Amino acid sequence: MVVVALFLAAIVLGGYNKNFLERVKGSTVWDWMTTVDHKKIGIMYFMSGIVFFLIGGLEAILIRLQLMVPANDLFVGDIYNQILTMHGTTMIFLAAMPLLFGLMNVIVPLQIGARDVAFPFLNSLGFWFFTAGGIILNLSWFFGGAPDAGWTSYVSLALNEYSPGPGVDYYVLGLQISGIGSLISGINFLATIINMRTPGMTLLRMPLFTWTTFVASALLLFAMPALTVGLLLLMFDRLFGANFFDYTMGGSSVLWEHLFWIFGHPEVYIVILPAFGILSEIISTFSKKRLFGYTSMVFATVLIGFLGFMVWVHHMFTVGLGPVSNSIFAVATMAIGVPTGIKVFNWLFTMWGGEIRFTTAMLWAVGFIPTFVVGGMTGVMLAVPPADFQYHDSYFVVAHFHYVLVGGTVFGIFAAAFYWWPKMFGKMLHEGLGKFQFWTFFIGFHLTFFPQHFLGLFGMPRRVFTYQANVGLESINMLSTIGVIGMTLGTLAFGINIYRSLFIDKTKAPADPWNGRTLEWAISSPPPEYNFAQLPLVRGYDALWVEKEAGKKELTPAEPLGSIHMPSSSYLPLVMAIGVFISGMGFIARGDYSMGIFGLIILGIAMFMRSFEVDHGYHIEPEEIEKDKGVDA
Amino acid sequence: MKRRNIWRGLFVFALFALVLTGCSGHESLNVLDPSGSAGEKQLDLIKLSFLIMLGVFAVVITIYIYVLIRFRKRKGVDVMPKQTHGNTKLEIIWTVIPIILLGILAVPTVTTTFDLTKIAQDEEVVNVKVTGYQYWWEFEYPELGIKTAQELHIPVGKKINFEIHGKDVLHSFWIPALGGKVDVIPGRVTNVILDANKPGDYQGKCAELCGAGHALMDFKVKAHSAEDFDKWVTQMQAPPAELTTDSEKRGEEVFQQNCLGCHAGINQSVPGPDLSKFGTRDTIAGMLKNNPENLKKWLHDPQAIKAGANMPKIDYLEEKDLDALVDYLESRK
Amino acid sequence: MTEEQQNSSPQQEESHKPDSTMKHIVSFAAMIVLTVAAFYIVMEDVVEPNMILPLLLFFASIQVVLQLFTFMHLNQKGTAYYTIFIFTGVIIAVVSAVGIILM
Amino acid sequence: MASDAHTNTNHASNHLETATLEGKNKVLGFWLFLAAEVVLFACLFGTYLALKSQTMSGPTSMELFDLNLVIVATALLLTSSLTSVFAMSAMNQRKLKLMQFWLGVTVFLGLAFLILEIYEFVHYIHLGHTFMSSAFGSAFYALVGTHGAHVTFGIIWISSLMIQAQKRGINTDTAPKLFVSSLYWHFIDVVWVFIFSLVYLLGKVG
Ligand code: HEA
Ligand code: HEA
Ligand SMILES: [Cu+2]
Repeated sequence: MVVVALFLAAIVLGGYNKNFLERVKGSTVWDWMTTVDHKKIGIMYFMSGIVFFLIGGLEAILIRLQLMVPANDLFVGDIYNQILTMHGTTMIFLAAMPLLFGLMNVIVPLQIGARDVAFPFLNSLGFWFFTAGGIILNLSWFFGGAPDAGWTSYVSLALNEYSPGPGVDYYVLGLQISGIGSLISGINFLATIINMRTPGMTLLRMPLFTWTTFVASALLLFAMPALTVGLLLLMFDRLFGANFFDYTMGGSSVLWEHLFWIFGHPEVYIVILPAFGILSEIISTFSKKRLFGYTSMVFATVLIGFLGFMVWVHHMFTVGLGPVSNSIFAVATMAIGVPTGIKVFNWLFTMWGGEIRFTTAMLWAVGFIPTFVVGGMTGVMLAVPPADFQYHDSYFVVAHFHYVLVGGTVFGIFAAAFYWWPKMFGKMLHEGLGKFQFWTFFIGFHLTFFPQHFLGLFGMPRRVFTYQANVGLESINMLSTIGVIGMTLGTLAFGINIYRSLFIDKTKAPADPWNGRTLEWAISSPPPEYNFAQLPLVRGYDALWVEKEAGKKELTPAEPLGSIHMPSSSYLPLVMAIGVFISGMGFIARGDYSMGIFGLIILGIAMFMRSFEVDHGYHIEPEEIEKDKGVDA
Repeated sequence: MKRRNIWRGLFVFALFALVLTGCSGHESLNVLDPSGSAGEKQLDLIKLSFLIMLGVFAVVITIYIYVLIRFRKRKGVDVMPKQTHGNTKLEIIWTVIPIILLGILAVPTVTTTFDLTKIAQDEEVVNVKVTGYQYWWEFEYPELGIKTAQELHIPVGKKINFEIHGKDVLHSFWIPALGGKVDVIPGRVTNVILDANKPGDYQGKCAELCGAGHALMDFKVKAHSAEDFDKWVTQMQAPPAELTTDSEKRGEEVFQQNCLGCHAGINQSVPGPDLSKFGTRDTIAGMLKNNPENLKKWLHDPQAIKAGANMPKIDYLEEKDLDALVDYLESRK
Repeated sequence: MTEEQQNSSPQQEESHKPDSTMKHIVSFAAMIVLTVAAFYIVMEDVVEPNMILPLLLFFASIQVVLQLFTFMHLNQKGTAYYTIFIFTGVIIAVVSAVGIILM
Repeated sequence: MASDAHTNTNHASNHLETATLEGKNKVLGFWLFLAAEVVLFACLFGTYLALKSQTMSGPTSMELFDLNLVIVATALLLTSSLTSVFAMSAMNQRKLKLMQFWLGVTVFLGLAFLILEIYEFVHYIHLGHTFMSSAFGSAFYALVGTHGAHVTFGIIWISSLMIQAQKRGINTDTAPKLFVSSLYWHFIDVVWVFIFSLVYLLGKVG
C-alpha cells in the first residue's frame, strides 16, 4: 500500500521518472515488499501479528472497561457487539495465526536444514493476502461499522435483514481473503517439510516444532475449505439474494453452525499445536535434556490433529441435535484429553532429572503448563453435554478458551519470541524486562480469567454488554477488569523490550545463545539469506546436540561448497493482494460491483504474468559465501 | 516459584470448595445451587467432572512443583543430565489412567444425556410453547388457553415440557437456577424439560447473541405452589377487568389507535407481546419494575431502556393521553 | 532429498509405455460401464429404491479409484504422500458431509 | 538442491514433471491443494443434500432434471479425462504436436460440456428454478456452478499452457505445469461423477 501511495504521490508531483523508479527499487521498503525470503516474510508476519495483538488487546481493554461495573453505559448495544466481534476475530485470525506463521516461516526451514521453502513466491502471496484481509477487516471501523454478530457470525443475525450495515460484509470478505492466504501458507509449509529436508533429516528426526507445524498445516489444509464454503454461502446470501440460511425460504441456520465449527474446532488446534511444539523445544533446551518420549509426542500430535475433525458438534450441544449425536461427540471430545495428557506428562518428565535454567523463555513455558492444564480441564468439563447445557454461552466458556488461547497460545508465542528473537533479528531481548513482563502478565491473566469461571456458574451469559447489580456478579467482574492492568503492563514492557532490542541495543546476538540442540542454532544470528552455506548432514534427533556430544564444533556438510540457487524477488504477490483488496472493498461497497470486478481483473492479469514469466532466480557463488563466513567468524 | 505455586493450588482448591458448597452467587440464577431436578442432575455431573479434573490437576501440579524445585540449576554447579529417551512403562501409565478416568466420566455423561430428554409415562406435564423474539419472550400454555410474555409461571413439582420456537434470529432459552439451556432456532422446534422444586422467583436469560438488546433479553420465572398456580391460571383465563375510570376508558382508545397494530395479542403475525393482562406482571419488558412511572419512561423511549428494542417511541402523545394509556395498561388484570 | 519415496528412480515408466495406453483405455471403458450402470438402475427401476443410493455411491467410488490410480498415477512409486493426504481429505470430507446432512 | 536443480533436464527420466525439485514441489503442492478441494466440495455436497428438498413453491428435482442431457455431459467430460491422459503420455514422450492435439481435444470437450451446462441452467431459470427461488435453488447452483467454474478455469488454464508449450516447448519448466493442469482436469471429472450420481440421479429417485 505504502509503495502504491508513493507511486501515486510521485505521479501527481510530476516526479515520475526512471530515476525515481530506480530509487524505489533500491529502497529497503521495496526490498521487503517484494521479498520471497522466508525469514523476511516470517518477520513481517510476526510484526503484523504484534500490531493486531495490540489492536485486539485494546478492544479487550474496552470490553473489560464496559463490564467493570453493572449498568455501565460506555459501550452499549451494537457498539459493544462490534468491539467483541472484532476482538475475537482479530485475536484469532490476525494475531495468533500470523504470529505463529511468522515463527514457522523463520524457524522451520532452518530446523530441517533447508535453504528455502518449497514455494517462496506463494509464501509471499500468502502473506500479502493475509495482510489485505486484515486491513479490510479493520477498515470496517471507519467505513460503515464493524461486524457485530460475534466471531462465529451466526446466522440469521448475520443476514441482511438483521445486520443491515456493511459490517458482516467486512467479516465475510476480509476473512475469505486472509483465509486463502492461510491455506496457501499451509500448503507451502507442508510441501517444504515433505520435500526440502536436508540429507539425514528423516521424519522421526524432525524437531517437534517442525512436526507440530506440519500437523497444524495439515489441519489448515482440511479445515480452511469449510470456512471458505461457509463464507461463500454467506456472501451469496448477503450480496446476491441466495437463501442458504434464510429459513423462510427453506434455508437453515444450523447449516452455518456446522460449516463454521467444522472449520472452527480444528482452528483452535491450529493455534495450539505450534505452541505445543514451541514448548517442547524450549523445555528440552533449558532442561538440557533430550525431549522425553519423542515418538509418543509425535504420535500424540498427529492424533490430536486427526481427532480435531471429529468433535465439532461439541460447540452445538444446545442446538438440540438429540442425545445420540451429543453423546457420540461428547466421547470423541473427551478422547482428545488423552493425547494432550501424554504431552503434558512428557514435558514434566523432560524437566525431571534435568538442569532447569529459568530464562524468560523458560518462564513462559513453565507458566504455560499449569495454565493450559486448567484450560484443558475445563474443556473436558465442557465436553459433558448435560453440564454444557449450563456452561454454554456463559462466561465459563469465556474462561475456558482464554485459558487455552492466552495461557496456551499466547504464552507459547511469548516463550518463542524470547527464545528465537536472536535468530530472527540478530539481537537479544532484555531478560529483566522479560521477567517483569512475565510476572505482570501471568498474574494479571489469572486475576482476569480465573474469576470468570464463577461469573459463568453464577449465571452470566457471554456477549452481554451489561449485567444486573445485586446478583453476585459485581465484585467478580471488577476483579476481572483489574487483572487487565497486569496484562497491559506486561504488554507495554514487551513493546519497550522490542524497541530496545531493535533500536537501542547495539550488541549482536551470538549464533547459539541458549546452548541449543537443533539445526537453527548452528548458523549465525540472523542467518545469511541462503541459510546454510553447505547443507548439513543430519545424524540423529537433536541434530546439533548430536554433533556437540561428538565433540564437534560444526555440522558435517552433506555437499561440497558450490554455487547456491536463489529465487528472485517479485512484486507480483503484492499486486495480486492489491487486486483482491480492491475487489473485496468493491464487493463490500455493493452498488454495481464494477470495482469488485476490476480488482479481480488485476488479480487475473497478475496471474497471467506470473504464469508466463520465466524466472530462473539467481546464484550466489562460493567466493561470496566464503566472504560472508569470514566476516562472521 | 515454589511459594506461588503452592498458594495458587490452595487458592484454586479453596475457591472451588467454597463455591461447591453454594456460598456465593445469587439463588435466583446460580448454577451451583439449583432449584430443579434437571439442574441437580447437571450439577452432579459438574461436580463429578470437576472432582476428576481436580485429581488430575493435583497429580500434575505435584510433579510440576517437585520438578521445578528439585531440578533447577544451582549456581556454580554444572552437570550434564542423562539424555533419556523415554520410559515405556510410564508412558503407558499416563495413557491408560486418563482413558479409565474418562471412561468413568463418560458413562454417567451418556446416561444423563438421554435421561434429560425423557418424561415418565404417568407423569403429569405442563406444556409451554416458548417463542423467542428480538428481544422478548412469549409463553403460551396451549392446554390452558393462556398467552403471556416476559413472565413465565410454573407449578412446583411438575415437569414442564417447553417447546421452543423462533421467528427471527437465534436465541437461547436459559434458566440457570432450574437447568441448562436450549437454543431457539427459527425454522426448527427444540425441546427442553425442566421443573422447579421450590416456589420462588428465578431469572431467565437469553444466552445466544441476538443483536443489540441481547444483554437485556431477560425474563422472569415464577414458580408457584400448585394452588397458587391454579389461582394464577384462573386469573389469566378470566376476561379482562372492566374499565372503571374515565381515564382508563380514554386509555383504551389511545391504545387502540396507537398500539393495537403490534399488541393485538390474538394475531400471530404481529411482533408485540400480548398486553391483555399487563397489570399482573411484575416487570415491564422483563427488566423494569412494573409501576406507572417506569411504564411512562418505557413508553417514552424504549430504546433508552432496552437497546435495540423494536417498539417505536411513544413520545408524541399529550401528557393526559399518556397518563390514560398508563392507567389503562395497569388496569389490565 | 532424504525421503526414499521421493527418489522415484528414473526407470519406472510403465505408465508411458504403449501398453499403458491400453491400460488407460481399459479403465476408461470400465468408467463408461459404471456410469451406464448408474444411469440404468435409476432410469429403469430395476433395484429396490433403498438400494439405489448405496449402489450409486459404490459405482462412484470405484470410478474415483480408477481415476486416481490410473489417470492420476497414484499407482506409481513416490506417491505415498499424495495418497495419504488425499485419503485423509476423503475421510474428513465424508465425516463432515454426513454430519451436515444428518444433523 | 544445488544449482543444477532447475536446469537439470535428466533425459534418462521420462517423468519430466518431477525431474527437478521445483517440479516435485509443484506436483506435491498441487496434490495438497486437491486434498483441500475434496473437503471444499464435500461441504458443498453436504449443503446441497441437506437443502435439496427445500424447494418452497418452485419445481422439485424430480420435475426438473433431464437425464438425457446429463448423459451427454457425462460422456463429454469422461472422454476429456481420457484425452488428457493421452496428452500427458505424449508429453512424457516429448511429442509436442501430439500433446497439443490431445490438449486441444480436451479443451474442446470441456467447452462443449460448459455450453451444455449453460444451456441447462438457462432452461431451469425459465422453469422458475433460480439461485434465489429457494434454498434448493441456491444449493444447486452453488454446487453445480462451482464445478462449472472449475471447468471454466481449467479451460482457460490449459489453453494458456498450450500457448506456453508452443512457445517454449516441453521442458522441465513447462512439464510440471502441464502435468498439474491434467491432475486438475481429472479431479474435475471425479467431482462430476459425484454430481451426476448424487445430484441428478438421486434427484430423480427423490
Ligand atoms: C487453543 C484453543 C483451544 C484448545 C486447545 C481447546 C481445547 C479443548 N476444548 Fe475448547 N474452545 C476454544 C478453544 C480451545 N479449546 C474456544 C475458542 C472455544 C469457544 C468458541 C466460541 O464459542 O466462541 C472453545 C469451546 C469449547 C467447547 C464448547 C463450549 C460451549 O460453547 O458450550 C468445548 C466443549 O466440549 C470445548 C472442549 C475442549 C476440550 C475437551 C479441549 C481439549 O483439547 C483439552 C485437552 C487438555 C487437557 C484435558 C489437559 C491436559 C491433560 C492431562 C493433564 C491428562 C489427564 C486428563 C484427563 C484424564 C482428562 N471447548
Ligand atoms: C487468541 C485469542 C484471544 C486473546 C489473546 C484474547 C485476549 C483477551 N481477551 Fe478475549 N476473546 C477471544 C480471543 C482472545 N482473547 C475470543 C475468540 C472471544 C469471543 C468473541 C466472541 O464472543 O465472538 C473473546 C472474548 C472475550 C471476552 C468476552 C466478551 C463477551 O462475551 O462479552 C472478554 C471479556 O472479558 C475478553 C477479554 C480478553 C482480555 C482481557 C484479553 C487479554 O489477554 C488481552 C491482553 C492484551 C492487552 C491488554 C493489550 C495491551 C494493549 C496495549 C498495551 C496498548 C494498545 C495500544 C495501541 C493499539 C496503540 N475476551
Ligand atoms: Cu472445539
